[in-house]
Amino acid sequence: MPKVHYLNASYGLKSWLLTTDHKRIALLYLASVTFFFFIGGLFATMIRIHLLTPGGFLVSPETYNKLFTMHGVTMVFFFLIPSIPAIIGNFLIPIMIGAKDLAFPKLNLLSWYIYIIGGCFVLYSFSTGGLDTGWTFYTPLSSIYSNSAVTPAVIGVFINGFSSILTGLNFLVTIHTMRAPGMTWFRLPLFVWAHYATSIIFVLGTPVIAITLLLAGLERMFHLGFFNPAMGGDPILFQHLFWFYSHPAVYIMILPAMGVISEIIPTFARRPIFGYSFIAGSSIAIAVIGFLVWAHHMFLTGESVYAALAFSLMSYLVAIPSAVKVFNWTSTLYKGSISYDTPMLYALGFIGLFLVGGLTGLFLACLGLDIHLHDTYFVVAHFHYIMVGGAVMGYVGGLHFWWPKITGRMYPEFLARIAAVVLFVGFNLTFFPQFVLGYLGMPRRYHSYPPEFQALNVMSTAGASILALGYLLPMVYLVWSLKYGAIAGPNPWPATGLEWKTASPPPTENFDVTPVVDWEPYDFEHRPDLALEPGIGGLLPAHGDD
Amino acid sequence: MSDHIASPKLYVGIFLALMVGTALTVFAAYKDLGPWNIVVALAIATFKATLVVLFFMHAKYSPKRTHLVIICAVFWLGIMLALTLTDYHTRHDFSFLRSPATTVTRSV
Amino acid sequence: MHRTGELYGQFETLEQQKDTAQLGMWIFLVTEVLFFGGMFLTYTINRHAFSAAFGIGGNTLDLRLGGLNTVILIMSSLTMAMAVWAAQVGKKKRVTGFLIATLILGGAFLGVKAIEYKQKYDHHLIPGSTFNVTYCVNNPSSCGLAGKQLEDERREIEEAIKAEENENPGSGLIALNAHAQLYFSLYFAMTGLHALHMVIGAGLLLWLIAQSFGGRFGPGYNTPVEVTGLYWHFVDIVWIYLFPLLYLIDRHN
Amino acid sequence: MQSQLPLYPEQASNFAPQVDALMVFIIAICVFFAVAVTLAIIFFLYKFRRKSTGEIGVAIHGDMRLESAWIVVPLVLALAMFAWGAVVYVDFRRAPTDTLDIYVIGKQWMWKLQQPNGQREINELHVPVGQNVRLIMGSEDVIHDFSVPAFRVKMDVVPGRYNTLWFRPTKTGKFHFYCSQYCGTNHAIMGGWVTVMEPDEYTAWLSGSSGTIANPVLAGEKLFAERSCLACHASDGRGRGPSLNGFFGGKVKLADGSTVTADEEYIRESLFNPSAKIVAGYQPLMPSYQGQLTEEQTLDLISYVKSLQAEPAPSTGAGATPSQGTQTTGKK
Ligand code: HEA
Ligand code: HEA
Ligand code: HEC
Ligand code: CUA
Ligand SMILES: [Cu+2]
Repeated sequence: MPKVHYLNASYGLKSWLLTTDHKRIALLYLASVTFFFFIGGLFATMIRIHLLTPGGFLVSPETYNKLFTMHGVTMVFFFLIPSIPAIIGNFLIPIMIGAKDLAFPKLNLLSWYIYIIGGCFVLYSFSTGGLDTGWTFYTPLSSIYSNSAVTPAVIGVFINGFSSILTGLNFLVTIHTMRAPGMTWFRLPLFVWAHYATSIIFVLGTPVIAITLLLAGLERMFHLGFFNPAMGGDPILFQHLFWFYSHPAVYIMILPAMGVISEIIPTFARRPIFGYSFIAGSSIAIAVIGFLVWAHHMFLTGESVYAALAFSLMSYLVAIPSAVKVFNWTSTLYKGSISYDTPMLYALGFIGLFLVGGLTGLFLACLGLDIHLHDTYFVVAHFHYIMVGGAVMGYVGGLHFWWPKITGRMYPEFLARIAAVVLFVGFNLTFFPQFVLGYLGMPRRYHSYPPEFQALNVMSTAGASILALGYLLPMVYLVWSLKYGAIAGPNPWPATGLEWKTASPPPTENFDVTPVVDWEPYDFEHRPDLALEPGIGGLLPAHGDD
Repeated sequence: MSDHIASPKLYVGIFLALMVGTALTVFAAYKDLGPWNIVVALAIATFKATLVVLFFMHAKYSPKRTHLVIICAVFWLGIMLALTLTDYHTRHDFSFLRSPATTVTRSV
Repeated sequence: MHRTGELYGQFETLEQQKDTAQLGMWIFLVTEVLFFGGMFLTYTINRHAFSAAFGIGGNTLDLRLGGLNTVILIMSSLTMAMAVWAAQVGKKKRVTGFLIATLILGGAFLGVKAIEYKQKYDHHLIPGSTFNVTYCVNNPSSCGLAGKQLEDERREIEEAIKAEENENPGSGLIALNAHAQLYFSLYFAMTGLHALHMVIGAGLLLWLIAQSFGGRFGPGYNTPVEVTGLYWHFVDIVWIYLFPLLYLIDRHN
Repeated sequence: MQSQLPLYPEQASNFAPQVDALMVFIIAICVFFAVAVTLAIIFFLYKFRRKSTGEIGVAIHGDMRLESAWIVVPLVLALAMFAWGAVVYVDFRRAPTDTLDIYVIGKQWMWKLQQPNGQREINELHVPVGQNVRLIMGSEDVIHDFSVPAFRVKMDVVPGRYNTLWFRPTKTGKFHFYCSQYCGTNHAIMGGWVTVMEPDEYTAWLSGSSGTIANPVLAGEKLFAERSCLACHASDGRGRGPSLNGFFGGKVKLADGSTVTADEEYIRESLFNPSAKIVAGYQPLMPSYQGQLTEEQTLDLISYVKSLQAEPAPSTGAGATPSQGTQTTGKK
């Protein structure tokens, strides 16, 4: 390990809390996001235990409603949305493009503080009466009828929005103006493209959720009537505004994970990614088309039939760029030289689970089927497949992939592979039964259910306990590795990105001299500096005769 | 990127144009133009906003990238307004349309 | 480590730094467009549904004050643009002067706004239990209403609730009140947020003014002035839309 | 009824086979892609596993023909899924003309339902098999959702407006219905049973049940006088408002030149937001009844207005019970 790096360049609490180094801010985010993941996971565990019996045996109906609401709010706004962008993206984007830092380091720090302040409001709400509106905050339930602590929660999510906006803004500007010499747009790693697309959504979508929640909050605090039919307002307008952000937000969650996968696959297949420009372009396409589909969450609110037709059609169109990605990843394996290291296992798991999640999105986007499936457990299974099976897998996989870069140490490979398999199995056991439950008609957000649904619920709960174990394992060995892990060296895999050309952990200014990029992305052939085989440095094409 | 420096004369000219625009909106508001009142008001406002963006905010002299950013803002605002209003404008067209009778009465 | 003069460490050149700051501000303004956009959408839909009540609401606003504020704000945009110009051509004293003028105009705008809010309070037009659109026509003296103006307003409101006054005392008024209250909720939310942006802008101006005394901004370095200018002009644009939408809805009646 | 682990709920309405067929179609497409991709991955993983440490893969950068193929093929299939789904949905949103109309009111946390003859039920719904049924649904507080999995139908029940839902039961029996939109504490127990009966049983049930049926038309007539509707809507058409006799179901010409169909939603709008649509030839005089009428009173008024036949004007509400089935014909 290098003698001086960003971790030991200075010491003391102050050097962390006032840092403007994007790498340190990323670690601040890592700590706080993990904290929220635990909180959300705790709620999830209680949900699953409660649903073991038809009557529900853990908590009262009120409490159950609070549990899934707080689970959704924490997981979406305080865990998954900031997870990859604010941790891995924050850490890596400047390094990947050869910059010393993000364009606005102080804003970057500010966005973390905003996140923390928003988080405090939400925690305050959770601990003083909880929140029972569903993570969707539908009015007039949230603005008038709910007796729980809606106001602080709404304020917290509102504040948190500005954290997202600042992060997205910072990324956009950085990618535009801070690239190192030679780092052209089409040499950008696909991870950076994915974050560019994500940032577009951050910047264009987040303000709308902010204003929506502000209006709903004002409505609640001052008894106004924007969304209250009793006073002339329209509750469906709230849903339009809410989903205008919240549908694109699901792409905020998945695009960065797709970026991670696009890095991992070529690295462990050791060949250029198949269809670079299609993968890059599809990220942008998802970000743009993703803004045109929001009312597919509202097919049964009585929205105009014409609007429903248009939104359903657009929902199908937005599936195409996702398909392009999946096919290109698969093709990248063709004639590669594939190793099964842990990050690769996560990437493969991602593809499989995202596939199921994405394809079940097609069921929901189908107008005729959504009549039956809307607001059943089918929807719950759909989005957990994408968000947990997809996005969280991508996040954990990314953590493993860049862990050596971030900490300078390797984690125990064997344990890590076991954990990946446990996660995969536990995940499927938890959420696959929910598809069946949904088709059978079990509505979501039910604290009790008819007895005929019990068998599947028990399966799901059993799976969830395996899943929890799967998350516990990495926690333990990653922390363990901080002290005992093997020294990683600058480029352990080896991989082609610019981030692997600097030391692990990187120095405060990322590079000793500003790098000049003169190679194409994911090109293993013309990179003798990679030292694929330590000591030999030889390059051996896998299938020389082809 | 070197600064383009606009002359104070231009600024004052723009200012006067904005004043005229304001006077015009108020004037138009007192005329009964039926449904056109709102259209005229918004057209004038948009014209004024364009002047501010182009000259006071130097968009006219800014790089293409700035233009792209502005276009995005307008475009996305358009998406939000247009698609939502589509729902509102066509909601009643359909909801109470009826299809022909289809009952197949079962013999008892 | 690379801090030469005004250059921040993460940048290579001043040009890059300026470029970055401008792009950053423009992108921030995009977020603002969508932020206000959500409210404009809410306004549009409600206004469409309750045009009568919204018309009455709009006509209770004081057009003179609103017009005055429009003029003030456009003037402040001019002085702001001039401050940028002065910095670009190196007239350092004038930078300060124009910035102070902008701040004063901004303050005047907020002052007028405060007067308007006070008026609404006196006229029982703050949404809530005391809200009452008919307060002014019923208590013309406390609203300073008289003569033709009073007649006009009374006629307007009466038109809307006439039926109810004959047959069913109390009920039309309730609906009118509810919908007019919706108008005022939007009025306060929109102008309130706009005013909040003005306050933030004023804070930025104060900070600029303090720095400009030292003659910091000139042809070589004026990014903060320019970027604050962008923000200030944007806030002006929001008002350019708010003014006709809120004040001029139904003046021809 | 079914095995311990059924895979789909009973098919008990006209929509059930349609939705299930659609499901099978989409499953087929999706399983095809899922299996194809998975098999390809497994095969590649095995075939191209790393064989020596220094080995690298073959540098293939892409292939335009492949890219276009896997854009076009999914696109076509996607359009097919969209189109089929759209057909079912449009059918679902357009109730036929010959429906048995039942009013549904959702409130935290119960359902009140009302048969055409005024018979009221709570958390229970009785319908005859083979008959098109339309639910006209309103909410007194938050958004609810009426959902019957065995019929494969569901619709949100939104305060401030009416949503409708229709189906034709094809099987007798008892089927669960649920509230499917989260509505607060007892959302999970805001459900009940739909009982589908043979038509004659249904008729017997209607007449056989308790004597004190609250007649909505009678109640509506009372309200019509009490709330001074009568003062303006005289049946001779000479009041300040238009006569409402025989107006239901026809087209109404509005002041701005457009026409609307006089349906339940329109009456509701006339009551709560009368200035939105002004009848041609009349002044916007009608007061708003916003906040003055409960949902039930609104429904009573609507029932009464619907019962007003063109000729002759009913003397009293007695006997004006809407005839079952065809009273809501859209065309005149
Ligand atoms: C990361 C999160 C994420 C992502 C990426 C998606 C992606 C998609 N979602 Fe999902 N969705 C959610 C999270 C997400 N969703 C959440 C949280 C909810 C519930 C919210 C709530 O109510 O609480 C929800 C709900 C939801 C609904 C509303 C259901 C209802 O309430 O009734 C719909 C309906 O259209 C939908 C559709 C889709 C579609 C079409 C995609 C597409 O983008 C998927 C595209 C991917 C693929 C299709 C797979 C790859 C393609 C191939 C292998 C090729 C084959 C393809 C074809 C033949 C076209 N989603
Ligand atoms: C990123 C988003 C995300 C993530 C990661 C998860 C993760 C999980 N979710 Fe959830 N979920 C949502 C987003 C998410 N969810 C949303 C948006 C809703 C809708 C809310 C609404 O309706 O309003 C929802 C709703 C929801 C429901 C439906 C509730 C209902 O409708 O009634 C259920 C039920 O099974 C569920 C389960 C789970 C489980 C078992 C996990 C597991 O993956 C969690 C596993 C994690 C841990 C367990 C913590 C880490 C592990 C440890 C620290 C080890 C030690 C812990 C133990 C030994 C217990 N979630
Ligand atoms: C002060 C007079 C007045 C009273 C009281 C009144 N109305 Fe009206 N109503 C009108 C007028 C005038 C119109 C036509 C203008 C319009 O469409 O608003 C109208 C229109 C209607 C319409 C639409 C008729 C059509 O032909 O399209 C319905 C339905 C209606 N009223 C029902 C009622 C009911 C039910 C009540 C009582 C609860 C009531 N009205 C009370 C004056 C009144
Ligand atoms: Cu009513 Cu859920
Ligand atoms: Cu969506």
